[in-house]
Amino acid sequence: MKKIISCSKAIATILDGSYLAIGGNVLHRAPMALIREIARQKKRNLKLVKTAGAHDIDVLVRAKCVASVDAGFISYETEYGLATYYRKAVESGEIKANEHACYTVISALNAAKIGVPFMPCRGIMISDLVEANDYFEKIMDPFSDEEITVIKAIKPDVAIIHVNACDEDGNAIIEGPNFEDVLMSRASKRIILSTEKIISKAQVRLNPEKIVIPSFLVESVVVSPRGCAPGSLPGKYEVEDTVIRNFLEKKDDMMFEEYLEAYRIQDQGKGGVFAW
Amino acid sequence: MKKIISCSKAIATILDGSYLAIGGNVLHRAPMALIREIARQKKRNLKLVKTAGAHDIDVLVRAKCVASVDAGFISYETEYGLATYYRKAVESGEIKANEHACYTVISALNAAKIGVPFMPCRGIMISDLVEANDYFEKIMDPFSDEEITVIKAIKPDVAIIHVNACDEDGNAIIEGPNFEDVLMSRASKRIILSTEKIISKAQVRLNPEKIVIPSFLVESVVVSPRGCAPGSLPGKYEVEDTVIRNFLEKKDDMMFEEYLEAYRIQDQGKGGVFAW
Amino acid sequence: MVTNLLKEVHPADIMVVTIANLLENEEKVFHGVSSQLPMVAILLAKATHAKDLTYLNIPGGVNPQSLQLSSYSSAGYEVYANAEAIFPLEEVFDLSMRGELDVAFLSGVQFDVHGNVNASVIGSYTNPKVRLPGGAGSAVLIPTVKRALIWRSKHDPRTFVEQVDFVTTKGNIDRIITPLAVFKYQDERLQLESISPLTSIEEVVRQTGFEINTDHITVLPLPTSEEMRIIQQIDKKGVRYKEF
Amino acid sequence: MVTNLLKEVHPADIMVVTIANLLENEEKVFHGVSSQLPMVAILLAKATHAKDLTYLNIPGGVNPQSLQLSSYSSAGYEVYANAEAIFPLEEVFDLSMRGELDVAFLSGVQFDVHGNVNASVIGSYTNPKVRLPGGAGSAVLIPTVKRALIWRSKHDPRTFVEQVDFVTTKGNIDRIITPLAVFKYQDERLQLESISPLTSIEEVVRQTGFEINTDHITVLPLPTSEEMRIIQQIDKKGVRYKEF
Repeated sequence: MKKIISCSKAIATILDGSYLAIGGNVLHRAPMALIREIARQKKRNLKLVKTAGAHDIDVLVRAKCVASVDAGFISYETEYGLATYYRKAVESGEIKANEHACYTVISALNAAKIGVPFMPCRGIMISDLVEANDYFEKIMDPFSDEEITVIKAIKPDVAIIHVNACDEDGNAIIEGPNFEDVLMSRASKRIILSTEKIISKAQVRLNPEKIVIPSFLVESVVVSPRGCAPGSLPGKYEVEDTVIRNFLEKKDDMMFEEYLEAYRIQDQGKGGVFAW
Repeated sequence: MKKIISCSKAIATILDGSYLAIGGNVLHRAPMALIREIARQKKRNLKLVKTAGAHDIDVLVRAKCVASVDAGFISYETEYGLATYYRKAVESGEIKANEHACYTVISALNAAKIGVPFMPCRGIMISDLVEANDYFEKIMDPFSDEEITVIKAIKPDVAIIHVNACDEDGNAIIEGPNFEDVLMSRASKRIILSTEKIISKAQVRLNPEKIVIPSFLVESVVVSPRGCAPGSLPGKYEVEDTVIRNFLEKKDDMMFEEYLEAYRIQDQGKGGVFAW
Repeated sequence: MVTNLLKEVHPADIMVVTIANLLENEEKVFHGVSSQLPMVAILLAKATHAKDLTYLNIPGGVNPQSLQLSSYSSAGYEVYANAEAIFPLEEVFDLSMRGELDVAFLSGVQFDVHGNVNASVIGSYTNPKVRLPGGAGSAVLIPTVKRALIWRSKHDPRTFVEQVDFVTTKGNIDRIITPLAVFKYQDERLQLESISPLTSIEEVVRQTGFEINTDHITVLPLPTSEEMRIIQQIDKKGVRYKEF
Repeated sequence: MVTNLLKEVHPADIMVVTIANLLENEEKVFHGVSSQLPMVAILLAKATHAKDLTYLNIPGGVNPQSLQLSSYSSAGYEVYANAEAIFPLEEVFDLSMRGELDVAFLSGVQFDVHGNVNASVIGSYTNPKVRLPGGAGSAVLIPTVKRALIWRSKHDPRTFVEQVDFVTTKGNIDRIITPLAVFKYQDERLQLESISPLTSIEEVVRQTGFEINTDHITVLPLPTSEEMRIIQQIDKKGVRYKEF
């Protein structure tokens, strides 16, 4: 059961129409190598879920892979402004924005994690979002007879997550913030990891507390050094400023093909299998 | 705001009738120094909550501090057999056993942790426990119109937890298994820590990932070397076999007083304040 | 079968081997507190035909290595240290709830022919004659795990009854393993599947409080010397005998 | 007031000082993404009157030390490294849900006199003219945090409206801080509390889309030179100006 496979092979297992959870937060630790491979393979009608997304969502929307996005916040941060492609696609009706509070995305994933159909949530009750969306309902608490909002479970078909290191079976280490990645690894049916590097099983046994995703949850592992670029891997590498600016400013399709092409060798490795 | 106080002072803040969460699991990392001080101070009508308890529950029941116990399992493990005092007190009607599955205790605490009145739970539905107890209810899932069991929140007034080390503000490290202690620290209104030792703030900053209970959740800190004895602190010290056997076999009240007395200096420190 | 050999065989060893053989490679397997016997069986399976089995426990050590088994606990530091990852109890429950846990070892005090398990009380629930320790994880695990394996060191008519006093839980029971026999839950009934070479069908019938069909019963094999060698290596102190 | 001095003062600096002064010692304070300005204000408060304030953020670094502020993110590694504990986003939300978070910094695109916040859409919800980034944590934090502090770098009649297009959330708003003014939410209305020394009551009235009572308005102080010294030390690169 060899789990280390090429980027192309790993992504080939994702079916059109899948519910896809994407690790990271805004410009940090998004699994961009996997994201770009999804774009290259022209997956269609994906349902994306993330608390706060940016470039990852924008790339998939630009590549026309997306049917809907469940998220609390989709935007680059201050410096780069709005997620242009996402915004236009929602406004034109091309994709559906399933607006959440970031926490209700967490609630929905937690429901899937513990195998229940919904999770109760405070606060959200005072919001037009509850009436406007069928994934929020108000029910009676049977213990107090007071009303409470419940959030419908989201069980992603696949989670794609970038980690700092893992062993050949997928026992994975995340250095720095985990964001919702660990939760996604529990809530999703399958997990595809991309990793900066492979470490030995002996290294794993040295610090079992550092393994935040155990191997028995992992389906496949893609070796992707700089796999978050042009986003950041917190503590390891920073945002590639020019790439993001170009992506946002140069809107013609040719430029997007060039963007995908520029990362192809880095993402796929030589001959499609990274020589690690 | 000095948080390090004596065992006696810390326990004096616990009111009769409080809902009390107890850290550790069976014979491991139960905060026995704090437990014994509760017995010495003759607290009454405490409502205890724990997934799986043993000597801790048995001591408090023997000292007549207890009104009810919410737990999935109360027993010593194989070697020592049943929790004699607990069992007799339930059978005589002196205390009420609120029987849970261990996981429904976790569900109830998770509900308190996220501030909602209940938590849905699978599995428990097929059990006479649901009909027999008012903290389980069946409701309709509004998304599927199927029935699901919900577990009523348990929000303890106080959690007592033993840790391996913390700084003077209560930033705490648990080495080895956390059991439900971290969850209890989030679910409870107040936290009293006992700790093997005090470490400096500089030591805390070296490994912030190791801090499983942050100081802003902690009310007070009691310095208690060997604070889990006669139970074990996993990885540090083992069960004191003879003490447990004597406790279980010698049932007269005099012997119990001797047990409490034997640990008094270790628990309270010289003159009631441990000289650290 | 050699009578001399039979005298030397402890029922616990037959149970350990029987249980180990019920575990398959790549399964995710959990045991809780007071579970020394399943613990030895899991380690035997991992040492033989199920190397890629994932071993889960209460402290959360995934596949702990070179265990020093403890007689007073199966939830201590030894199953946490030298693990390859930490996956604590709450997460194991979650895994079962969402349908991904393959095997959980559970026990109970009364079992009836319908597969009901009682770990709560003897007598009435509100006014019990005996208050039992409680089902621990059973009430959520037995209905949600793919296969619940029940073991019990006692096999008598008070344990295997026509109707339990209280249904703590029921659900995905696969087998119940005792010193005398193995029951398989099939067609909504506990059915006798095999008996220990140390007993007889008559004894099993006599010690079981519900009616059993004695057709097609197999006799369990004795542990091989190789199996005994590995068991003794795993469990030098004999913690597997503690329940007897 | 010296006119020359006024020219040198940036509205962001007045906002930073105003916000810092709204924070109290020992409060637990959280900010999210795109929140450089509150970030500087929190650090200013901690460096002055609120040393024991607990600073929480998305990556989860509690009270991170010696920050190198980043202009493109307020959720990066810098607020995780050199922390005294890790308390990640999900836990911060939990803290607020159970009523223990003192202050959360949030924003929005439209605000109305009733304290409604819109961060969702301009126009109709199902067929929006503009799709906004979304309220991030607002819809659960604003109703549950003890005090929500809203800041916004734009103050114009499109931002402060009679009625928002969509109620993303409302609730425990304490104050809204803009380059021109501070609104306090009191008696179920946004009430003008103070104005910036760089503006006039007339300008605030003109730039606000709902009616405001202009009695009892105070003028915010200019940052002191000591405050400016500390701010410049905290934010060497001037990330607090990025929203302007």
